[in-house]
Amino acid sequence: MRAEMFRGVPWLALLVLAAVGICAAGGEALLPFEPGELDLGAAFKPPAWISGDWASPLGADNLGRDILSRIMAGSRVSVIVAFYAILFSGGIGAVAGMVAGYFGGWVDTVLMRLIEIQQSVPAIALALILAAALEPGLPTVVLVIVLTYWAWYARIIRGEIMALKGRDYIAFARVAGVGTARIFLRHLLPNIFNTLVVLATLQVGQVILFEASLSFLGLGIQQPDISWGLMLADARQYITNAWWAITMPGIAIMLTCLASNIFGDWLRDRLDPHLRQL
Amino acid sequence: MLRLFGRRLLQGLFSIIGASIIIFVISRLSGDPIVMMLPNDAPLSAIEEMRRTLGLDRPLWAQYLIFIQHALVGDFGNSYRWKMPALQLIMDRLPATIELAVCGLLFSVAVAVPVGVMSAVNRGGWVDRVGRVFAMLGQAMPAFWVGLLLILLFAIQLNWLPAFGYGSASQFVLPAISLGWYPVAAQTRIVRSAMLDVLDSDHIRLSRALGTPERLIVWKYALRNAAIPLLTMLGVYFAAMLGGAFVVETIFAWPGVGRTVVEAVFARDFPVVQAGVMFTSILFVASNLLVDLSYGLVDPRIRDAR
Amino acid sequence: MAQSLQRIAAAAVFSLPFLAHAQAPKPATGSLAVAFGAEATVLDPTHSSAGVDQYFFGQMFEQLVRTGPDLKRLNWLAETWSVQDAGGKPVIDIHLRKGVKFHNGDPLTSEDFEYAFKRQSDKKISIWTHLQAAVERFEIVDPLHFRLHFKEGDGSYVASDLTLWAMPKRYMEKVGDEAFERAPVGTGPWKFVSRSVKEEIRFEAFDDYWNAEQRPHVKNLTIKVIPEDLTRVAAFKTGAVDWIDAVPPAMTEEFKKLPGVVTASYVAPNNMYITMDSVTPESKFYDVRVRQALAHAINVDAIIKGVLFGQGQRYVEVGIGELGYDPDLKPYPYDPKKARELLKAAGYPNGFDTPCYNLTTPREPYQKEVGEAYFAYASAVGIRCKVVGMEYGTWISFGRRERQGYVDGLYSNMWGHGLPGDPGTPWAGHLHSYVPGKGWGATSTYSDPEMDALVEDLKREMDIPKREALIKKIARIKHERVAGGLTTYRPLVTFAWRDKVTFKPWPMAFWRSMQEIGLKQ
Amino acid sequence: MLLSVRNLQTHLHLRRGLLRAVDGVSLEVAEGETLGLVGESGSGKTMTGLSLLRLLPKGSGRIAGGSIQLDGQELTTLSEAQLARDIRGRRIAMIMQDPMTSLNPVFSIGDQVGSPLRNHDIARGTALRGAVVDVLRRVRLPSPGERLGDYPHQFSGGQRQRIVAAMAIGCTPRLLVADEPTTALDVTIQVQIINLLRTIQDDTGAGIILITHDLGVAASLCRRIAVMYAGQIVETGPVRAIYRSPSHPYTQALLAAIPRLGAKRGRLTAIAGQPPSLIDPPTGCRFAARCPSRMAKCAEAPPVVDLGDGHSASCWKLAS
Repeated sequence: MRAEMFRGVPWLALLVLAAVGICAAGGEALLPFEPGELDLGAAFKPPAWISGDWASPLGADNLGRDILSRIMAGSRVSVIVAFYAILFSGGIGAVAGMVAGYFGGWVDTVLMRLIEIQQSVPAIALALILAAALEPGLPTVVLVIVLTYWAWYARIIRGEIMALKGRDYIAFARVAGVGTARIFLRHLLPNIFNTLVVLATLQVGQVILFEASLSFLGLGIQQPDISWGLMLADARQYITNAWWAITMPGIAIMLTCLASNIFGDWLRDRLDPHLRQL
Repeated sequence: MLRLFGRRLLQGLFSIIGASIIIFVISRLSGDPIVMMLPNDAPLSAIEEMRRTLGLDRPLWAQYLIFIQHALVGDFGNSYRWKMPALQLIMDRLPATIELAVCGLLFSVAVAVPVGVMSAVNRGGWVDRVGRVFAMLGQAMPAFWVGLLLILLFAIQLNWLPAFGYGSASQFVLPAISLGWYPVAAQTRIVRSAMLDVLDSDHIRLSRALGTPERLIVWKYALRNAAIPLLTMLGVYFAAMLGGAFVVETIFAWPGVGRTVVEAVFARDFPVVQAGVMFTSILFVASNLLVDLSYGLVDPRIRDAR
Repeated sequence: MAQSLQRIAAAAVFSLPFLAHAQAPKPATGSLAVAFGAEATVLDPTHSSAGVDQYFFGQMFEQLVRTGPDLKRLNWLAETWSVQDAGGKPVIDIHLRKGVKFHNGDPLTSEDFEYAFKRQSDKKISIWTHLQAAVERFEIVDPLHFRLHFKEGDGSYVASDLTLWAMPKRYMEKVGDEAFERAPVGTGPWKFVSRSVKEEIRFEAFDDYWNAEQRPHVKNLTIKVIPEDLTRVAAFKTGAVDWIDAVPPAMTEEFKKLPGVVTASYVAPNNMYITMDSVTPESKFYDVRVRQALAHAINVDAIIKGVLFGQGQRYVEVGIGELGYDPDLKPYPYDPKKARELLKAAGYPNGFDTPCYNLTTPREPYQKEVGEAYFAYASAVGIRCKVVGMEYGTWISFGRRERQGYVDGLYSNMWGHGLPGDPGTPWAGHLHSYVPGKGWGATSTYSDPEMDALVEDLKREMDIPKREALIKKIARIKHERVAGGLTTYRPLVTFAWRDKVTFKPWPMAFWRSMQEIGLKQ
Repeated sequence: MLLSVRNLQTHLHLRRGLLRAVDGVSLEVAEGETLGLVGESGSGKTMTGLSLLRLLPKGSGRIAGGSIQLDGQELTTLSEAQLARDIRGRRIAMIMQDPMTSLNPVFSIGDQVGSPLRNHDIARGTALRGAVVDVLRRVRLPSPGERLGDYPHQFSGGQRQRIVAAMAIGCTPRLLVADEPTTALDVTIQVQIINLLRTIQDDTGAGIILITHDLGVAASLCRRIAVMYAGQIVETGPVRAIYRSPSHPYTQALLAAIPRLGAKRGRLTAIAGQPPSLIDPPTGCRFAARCPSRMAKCAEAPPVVDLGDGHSASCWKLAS
């Protein structure tokens, strides 16, 4: 049974995700260098395998800052953004979807209209107008993602709940006078848990890319916070001088997104095959 | 069909009104909208005039009515920077953005359909493998990064394709790839799973039993069925393309709405931001409507529904 | 380079008056495409709100006087002009050049300048009306002769090339402002053909241009707008355009080595400095020693070399070429030890923590990184920066006293001006104390009655040599007290063009003037 | 003989192991004759029908042995391309179980009925339309000329089965394999379809293999019946013989399970127990586990016992 459960686990993807997690959790202690530390003498030091040294294996950027340290530090922002964005969008979406799916009627109608409205404002447009109204930065990035993605969760969870509601044991529980809160917690939530996990995993990559896009436009993470998207956006000025400055954070993004997508796909096939269209 | 269309149209209108409320509310979030809407060096007269036209002395709902009243006749105010109606600025740039989004979408579909079909037909074949890696990469890279690398490779190193500009077909190539790569993975998955379903269906088995050549079975009889789930999602993907265009336009110096709005955000040119966001939403809703209508072209069952 | 430019400019000054109709110029032929990194928004100079607008209108419109390639002032549409005294009030007396035509064929007359003056004084049209505030009356003597009567002295009027643009009164009254924006008509060397926002603007050489000597030698000019550095570079390298501005500093070395490519670097008239609150007594920077410590702490030369790839020019209060430039005024040397001592003397033996605000929207190349470097150097001596990033919208409010009071800590700032430049107006904004509603000290972080008096004197002074002396005097005091911020560098902007192109940079539009561009025969 | 199948072995290579779906089936169909292939689901009757056209699950299915001859031509050795060109839809055609799913929902019936005609070069271009109308008329579809552009969802279940039949008979095949053609239909429609198959046979003289679990349907249409159980034919013979004197205990059980008139329809699962797994089938009689008259000998493979008049069954009971 155990062996069955772990069959086909994408170990490589899990390894990448674990590495990102450790970098993010480990904080300053793990970093070879202080990520903001300037060393103009070491500007554009190439990666170790070209002509650099193993002190900065991935080389240094235009201000001589160690790229590896910055990538590791940047993982923290990516993880924080992903964590809060997923927590809130998933939480809000799940509750809204459950309520709408369970109660139906006007509650459902209102929610569906809200979802439609939400989905008629493209995420990037929402980000632009929010950035114009509020100050750009990490909280704004999270807010934009939450506002964009809650509807995604809500729509899918609602469908699941509507299917569940028809099942006998839920109907029985209702007839037997089990309290609504209890039905939600004991019967509905466990049943949509798999779906939530799959959606959350698949969202990680999207969040990271979205953060990168916003940072590129100057509407995302603001200095002195370090994020992968910001590193890319900054390093593009030196793309012909120091390809590693723009390539390395890009690869970090790519690996993390690939890993979370592959892991998410695997989870979906394992836990919730009917979500395959996502 | 007509009733369905009518209902969708009504829903779309509702969404647009909702979107306008969102935009309006956010634009009032930061307290005094004047601070946000006008550049810092705006003359006093402009501030007073804006206060008056926005009705800032009135309650919020009345302000919204004023906003919507102006919006209905296409008056989003004048761009402070460009000294022309914000609406005109946006409308002039809309076609370029739509073209870019459509090209991005075409690229993604042009890749996703063959890869999805081939990987459903020969699971584990080289097309399946290469195609899937290609698709997954697109989903894991920021579009602007892809754009920069493409310029570096195909324009600067190889000099095969132009790095910028808007007009000729070759100028569409790099932006369309940067933009359209991202959704390839999801689209491939949709096509692949739909194809697997269809290829396992009775009517395909019957077709095969009656000696229909495999080529026709896959690319004609199965594909048209498998295209339906992809088609239903095209509206969503088109919207994603519009969003992506905001980023890609900057890289490729594309004369579209995205760049205009992004710059307007930084210049605090709020009429342009409002008009731009509003029109992106309208475009989004309209594209979904169009997609809804187009099901009928492929799926005759929808054509006769209700 | 500088020498040859000077020679040509000198020749131009003497020969101009005779050349206007001396010979019929050969009509230009051929086409040229160039790329700019930034785009002007409006085409009517009166509507201009930012320096970047000159990029386009500067090719089509002209002023009474103009700065030549050698940064010397030339009489341009004004054949002669002088500041006179009329009963204690100054008057500028101007004679227009004969035979100047607008692109539509109308001759240039005094009425056109009166019209321009009215529009530039109209708050509904222009945001620069304060520049005309000192002018009391516009007097037309005859079609080629007019006078500007001033209420009081206004040094900046002279410093900014007499401010007025030649606008075609008859044409504008006929078509209206909006149509004019879409089809502008000026006296300049380039005639408007078409424009697509965010894409390009097309010009045609004006055959009847009055200046037969200094004029374009190509018929059609297209300016493409390509903001992304790599894309602009790619456009040049792939041959889509033959001239680009703002070669990214990181690539200038590479460009200089490209065969068949000419590059030239010029100072961009944008003066970078670091501001600190020296008004509030509680501010750490109220003490001059702390400000001096900062000045000793930052190694500007290393930043220019390391961060900017040498694409910057250090300056002290007044840049090279600017009015009042003083070669004897030397920057504070980089001396961290001295900096620590000064801090200790000011009562901070262990240094202190301070917020440091960095502009993250790159108005100039690598500005964000330069800011990071400033603050890293400051931290090293004990002015420990807690860096806060700000995008442009936030940053610009930050500097405005009427919007935001004095802000604790350091932040990077800049002022821009025309070329060659005159610090009078910027100093009125950031060196003079803040006086609400009077226009003084709108972005000031400094307050000192002695300095206020000097800056006010400078504002009124219209005589150039006297201005120069006054500027030098103020600069010395400003430097000594690190007043109104610590001046650091002026960015260099590099242009590149293929050697089949002939190009002589004129300072208008920050060296992007296409006054003399052409194709080699 | 039109069709002659000898010792057919069809294997499915599944992850759980090798499944012998058809294990040594032999049968014959004469011109104009209808053979009923009867058995419960999983007995291998459908797989037998698919084996004739080699329409086995891709990758896993394979004909492992035996021979299939149509008009004396061996089919098992033909290439996939030859099969598609000359056999499938041309000389052997199939009618599938569910008319609701057997038609492609997004193509017009004109296209679908015309498809085999086009593919087998029966009619092309302008003649195609006429040929399609003609075929549809032969299956008694009302006003076929006006409905060529209509889509499957616009037709009733019975009409759709007629359309499916039209697709099958368009190229006047020699053999029709009808797999449960009536199961999904109402009783009255069933009768119509059965009549239709009869008419088609009268018109074209084609042989028919009718695959069904319903002995009643088989009785009304067939002259001979073969009863399948667990991948093998357990009894074969003329309809009358089988009905009057079913010899194999399984056939007997089947007949006992046929509902009498007015009684509720029952499924064949009325027989106690489950059929054996075909991945690792018992070596002896496969029905033994469920057989009421099981004996010790049943642990060995039973012999085929000829009962005369073309009637035979494999059972130790008959051999003794």
